[in-house]
Amino acid sequence: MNHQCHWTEIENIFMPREATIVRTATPTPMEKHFTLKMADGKPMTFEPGQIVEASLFGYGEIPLGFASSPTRENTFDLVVRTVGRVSSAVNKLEKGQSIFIRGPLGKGFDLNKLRGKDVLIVAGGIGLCPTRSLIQYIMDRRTEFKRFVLFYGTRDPKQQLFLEDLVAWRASKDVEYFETVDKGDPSWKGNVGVITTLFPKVQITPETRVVICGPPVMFRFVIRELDKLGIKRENIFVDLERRMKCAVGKCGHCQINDKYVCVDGPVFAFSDIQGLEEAI
Amino acid sequence: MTALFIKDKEFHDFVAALVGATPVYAPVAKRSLFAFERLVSADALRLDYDVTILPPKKLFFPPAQELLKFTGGKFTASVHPEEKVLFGVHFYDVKAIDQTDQLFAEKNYDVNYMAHRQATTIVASNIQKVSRRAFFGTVGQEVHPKGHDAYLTKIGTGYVFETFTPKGEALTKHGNFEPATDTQRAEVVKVNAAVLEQCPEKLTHKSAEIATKVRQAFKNEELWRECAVDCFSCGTCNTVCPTCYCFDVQDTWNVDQKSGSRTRYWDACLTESFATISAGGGHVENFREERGERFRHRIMRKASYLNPKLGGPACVGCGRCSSQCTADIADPVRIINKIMAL
Amino acid sequence: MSKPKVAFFDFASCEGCQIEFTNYGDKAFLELLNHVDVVEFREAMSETTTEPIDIALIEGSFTREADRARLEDIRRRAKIVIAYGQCAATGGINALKNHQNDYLPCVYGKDAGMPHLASQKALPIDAAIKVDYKAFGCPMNKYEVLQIISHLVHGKEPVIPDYPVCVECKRRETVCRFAEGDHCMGQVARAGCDAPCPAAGIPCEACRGFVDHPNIPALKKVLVERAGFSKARAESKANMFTANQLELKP
Amino acid sequence: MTVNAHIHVHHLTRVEGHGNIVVNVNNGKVEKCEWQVPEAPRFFEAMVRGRHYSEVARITSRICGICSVGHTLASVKASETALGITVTPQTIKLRELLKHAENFDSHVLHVYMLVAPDLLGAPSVFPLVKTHGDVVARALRLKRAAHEWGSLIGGRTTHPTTPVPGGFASVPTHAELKALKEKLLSLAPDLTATLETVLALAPNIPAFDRKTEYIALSNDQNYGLYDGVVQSTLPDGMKQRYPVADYRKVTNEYVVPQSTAKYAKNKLPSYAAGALARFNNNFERLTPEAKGVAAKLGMKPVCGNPYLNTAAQVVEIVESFYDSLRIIDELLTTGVKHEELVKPTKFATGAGATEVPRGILFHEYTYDQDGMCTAGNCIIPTNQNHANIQGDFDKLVPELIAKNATEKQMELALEMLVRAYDPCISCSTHYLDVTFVR
Ligand SMILES: Cc1cc2nc3c(=O)[nH]c(=O)nc-3n(C[C@H](O)[C@H](O)[C@H](O)COP(=O)(O)OP(=O)(O)OC[C@H]3O[C@@H](n4cnc5c(N)ncnc54)[C@H](O)[C@@H]3O)c2cc1C
Ligand code: SF4
Ligand code: SF4
Ligand code: SF4
Repeated sequence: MNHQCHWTEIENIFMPREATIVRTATPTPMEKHFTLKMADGKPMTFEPGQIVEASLFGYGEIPLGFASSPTRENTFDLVVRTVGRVSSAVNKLEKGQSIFIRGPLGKGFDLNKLRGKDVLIVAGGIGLCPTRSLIQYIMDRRTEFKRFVLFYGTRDPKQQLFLEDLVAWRASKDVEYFETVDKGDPSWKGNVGVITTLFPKVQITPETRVVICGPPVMFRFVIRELDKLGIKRENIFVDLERRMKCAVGKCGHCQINDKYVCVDGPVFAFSDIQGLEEAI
Repeated sequence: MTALFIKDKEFHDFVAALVGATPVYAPVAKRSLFAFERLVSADALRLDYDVTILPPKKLFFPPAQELLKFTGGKFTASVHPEEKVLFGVHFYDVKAIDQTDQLFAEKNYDVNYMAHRQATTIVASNIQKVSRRAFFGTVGQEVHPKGHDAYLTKIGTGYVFETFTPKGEALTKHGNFEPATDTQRAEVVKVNAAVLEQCPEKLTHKSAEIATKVRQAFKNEELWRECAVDCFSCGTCNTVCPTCYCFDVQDTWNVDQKSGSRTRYWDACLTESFATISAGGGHVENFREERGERFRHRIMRKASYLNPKLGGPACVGCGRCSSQCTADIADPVRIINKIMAL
Repeated sequence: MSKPKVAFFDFASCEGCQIEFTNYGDKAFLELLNHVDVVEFREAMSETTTEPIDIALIEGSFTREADRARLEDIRRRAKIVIAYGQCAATGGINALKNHQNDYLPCVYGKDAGMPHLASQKALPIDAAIKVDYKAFGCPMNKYEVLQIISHLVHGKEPVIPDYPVCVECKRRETVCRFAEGDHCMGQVARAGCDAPCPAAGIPCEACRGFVDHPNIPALKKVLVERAGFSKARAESKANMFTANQLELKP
Repeated sequence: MTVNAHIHVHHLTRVEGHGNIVVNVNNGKVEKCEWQVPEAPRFFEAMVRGRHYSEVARITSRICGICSVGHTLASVKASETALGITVTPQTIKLRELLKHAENFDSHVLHVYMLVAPDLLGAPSVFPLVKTHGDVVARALRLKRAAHEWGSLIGGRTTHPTTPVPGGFASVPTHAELKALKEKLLSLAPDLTATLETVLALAPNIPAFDRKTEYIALSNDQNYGLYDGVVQSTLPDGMKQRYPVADYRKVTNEYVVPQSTAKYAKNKLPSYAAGALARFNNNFERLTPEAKGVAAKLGMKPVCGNPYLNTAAQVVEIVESFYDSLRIIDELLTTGVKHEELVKPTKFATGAGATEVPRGILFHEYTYDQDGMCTAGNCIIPTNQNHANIQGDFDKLVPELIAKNATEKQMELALEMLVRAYDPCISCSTHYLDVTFVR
């Protein structure tokens, strides 16, 4: 065999660690926002855009993106949408209970490529969760970045996540925040229309670094806008979602052509995947 | 490394001694076919097998492998490897094991596989009978098997037993071996080379050319759709493949409804919902919805995607998928030769 | 769910699925009783109930309009309805008669005209009432049903396979029926049974019905080309336990 | 004397399938006294037409999930007769072993789960979990063991997989048979305990006697569960044998206006099939162990109390246990090997019979030159018992009236009587469905 180490010397990648829920919030009827702390007291060290496998014994394990920045101390956030077996069970949990975590896993945003540059983040729907991690990071280390523009679109106003954050961002000078909904309601005073309708509202330079995270259909339209703006493909970063079972590059479910979303991503430079027929 | 010889008559005793000393898994008859099973007596050993139904991967990566046990919020890993000898593996299966060794060890090291693998001593054996769909003679010739601890070759009146590792060497104490003569060693080389010519199926091109051209055929939707018209999405071509290792993970409770386990099961990328995700609100998205798309993914993975990493194709030419696909459409040789002829 | 109330009901069937419940053995069965209350089970108990039920397990096909009211009553009282066994899930073997129009005279001869013999098509339970989950199989796999109940006790959606029997056949390393010169329908049959039939040396007859999208034309082709069936036999083969499903999927 | 009694048991519980009991007594006069069968008809004989001979037993097995081993074997035997197949001695031994497993399995179920609650005054086995936990655990243990035993030979116990025309699709290994023997031997204490339980409850079995005819398979070698010719025993011990092919002459199915089910009769107006019928026919060929148990239970042929069918089942549990140990020993000496299936030598009509827990079972099929079935007929034991149950009702109800039984007592006595027959009504091959107007 061509590998030297003995299995007993290596940590078992399938063994989770216990994390305790220190706070919960329910931003929408479909989502629950958890703030967690590792039960052993050790901090969780990760990069924005990385993921965890979160599990409840008997229910199963699911991939989730970090929804907070590593710059915030000792705790980390996850936001879970009620979808199926595991997510429904997780969303019944309350403060004091445990979630079992493996991670951090995967490749997050390459911050070195964003530092010192203008940054545009385009987040659609639940795609705000993994990008919130990056948003918080940029806000916390604001001086490391140049201009910071954020687009956020949801289906309707009720789908909006992180309402407190939104209030803060609307008021903040640190971020140029634009939001839209596909369909408004009587209380909605803001922009109505798909996320690409926000582009004319602001001047985006060709040197801007762009991060996209949202449903698959959104990608295609946003990329078309960015092409028009002359933004290079290697400066566009996308956060992809695929079925996942192990999130450590073994189970095969998340493969896009020859890439594994869980270890090669979930964040990819668009230039690295544009040749992959199965990517977008 | 040593090369030893053992006479036919004494070979039986050697196997019997081995079986008495340690668990031995080896090819045995299973109805009209063969399977690697725990050897209960030397008489059951069938080194004249052509190919087994399942590859030996099942010993390191079983069809259902428990990852952990839990009781409430307490949990323990379920890694309990058994020291054993895997006896009589053909070289194409050793090549496949080399691949899974690499893939399970790289990046995130998978102890669930590696523990079983490291507890195993592999004795390869020459191919006495070539299976009717084999094409190991023309696939990935640039890659050579390396994971075995010893190699057994049947010649004339006995067997030559070559050892490559201390684990392989250790087995020789169970038998009445004598040093192999130069003639016998030459015979080994001849026997093992000859078998490569006997494959009933042959690829027309070298792996590197194949990797490029097959990859280029990705967008030939018509080709893939046609190839897969009769596909049942049954995943047999995956599950019987020695280089496939996709899995699903499921949690279940025991009857006490408190304790239970997390288990991984062989999965197959040809099955319909392999790449399906739930998007909430009852919506699902299947990233490979068409039979042709799933069919294509397997061929791409075998012939092209992994080549840079493995130094050759992720196919070893055992012919298991060819012979076990009930629709008889899975044969990589036919598909690849067809693409190469386009 | 805190100790759910479970009730068993039966319609046109062989009652073999009920019998499977008695085969768990003392430890497993008595342990199960610590987690569910069995409140009605005609074949095994005289007690009945009109109270609400958490989980109703219904066996057997819906074959007589007269049974509709009973089914509706069960639906009204039950939070979750599981159609278990193939008769209940798809109509199962009973549906074989659906495409014959002379089954009455065949069985009853000169008495066939008697009005009370009128029996409609054999239909699955969900032809009469909404069914939440189906436990396929003829008989159902008792361990799968145990898992379904276990999941529901925890409020978790049961996991029911959509891949074919071949997957499980391979996991067991069974010699494929086709390799023995026989035929099989495992390629289109829904897994979950652990493929006992090919393992025993006989073809899978798809007693659990089809996967969601069975490739029936390919099946017929393989039956003719590899198993040497006549076209007619290949046609009839595909509808032994699946007569109802075949009608829906020509 | 009971003056008035109105009993209407709708869908009698703790029997397989659906049956009703309707009794009206007005001013001491029996106006109605009926055993009805409202089971939904399922038309198996129609469904086997156009099916290949390899599929027929898999379809007819589904007639009844409780005796599916018996249905499979009767079906396979009928097909083998029709196809001119003679199976090997190994096949016969394995089938006998499988038959024993089914008999043991079904009798344990019936005695413990369906009858015992009556004798213990409980509505079902579930309350017994608290009051008689050890008895319930023992029952489940025995049931599970029988399930494993049957599954080893038959692949499964509900709709077995391995018995096919021409032999067995697969056979157990030597090691598996050895393990089965160990398993069976480990059951001996449970068997002793079963007998003790039954002996303790025996006084609760009602006394009743009616002279009737008993029909069962019989042969000169063994107790005849798997194979034999048809034999009749009359109350005076007179016996007569008929070939299986002549089953229609024995069963003489006929329709009666007041009943839902077809009736059967041979020499007397009705006959009984089942454990008691076998006991009365084949007592001499019981193993010594089973004979010993019969003596303990005070049973001798010809026994005319239908309630004692349950006791006869206990005798058969012991019979199946010891005869199986003997068969396993034989198989362990001769060795078991995979045998090719015997191929058909002709395509014609043939009948086959086997004993299922509830009595003698007949199947008959006709095949065309392509091996496709063109006609089928199945006569199940419960069918053959209906007339006899009705006959018992007709005698018992006036006796109960004379004893001044209350409506409740009368209802229980009738329910227990039906349950003693262990009717398997779900074997609904020939039932008519009539709504009764009171
Ligand atoms: C990289 C990545 C990051 C994600 N981040 C978040 C997040 O921050 N918040 C959030 O709410 N959701 C996130 N998801 C989606 C989330 O993983 C799914 O909603 C979840 O797996 C559904 O599982 P379930 O058991 O509830 O549903 P079921 O429908 O019961 O799913 C069964 C199984 O299928 C797989 N599966 C199903 N849907 C998905 C899916 N969409 N993605 C991956 N696997 C799936 C899982 O293995 C799951 O256990 C992310 C997914 C990926 C791949
Ligand atoms: S190619 Fe053949 S073996 Fe593979 S999934 Fe399709 S039918 Fe099954
Ligand atoms: S025996 Fe049937 S189920 Fe098994 S692999 Fe072959 S075709 Fe599939
Ligand atoms: S293998 Fe086929 S016939 Fe047998 S139990 Fe499974 S689905 Fe039913």
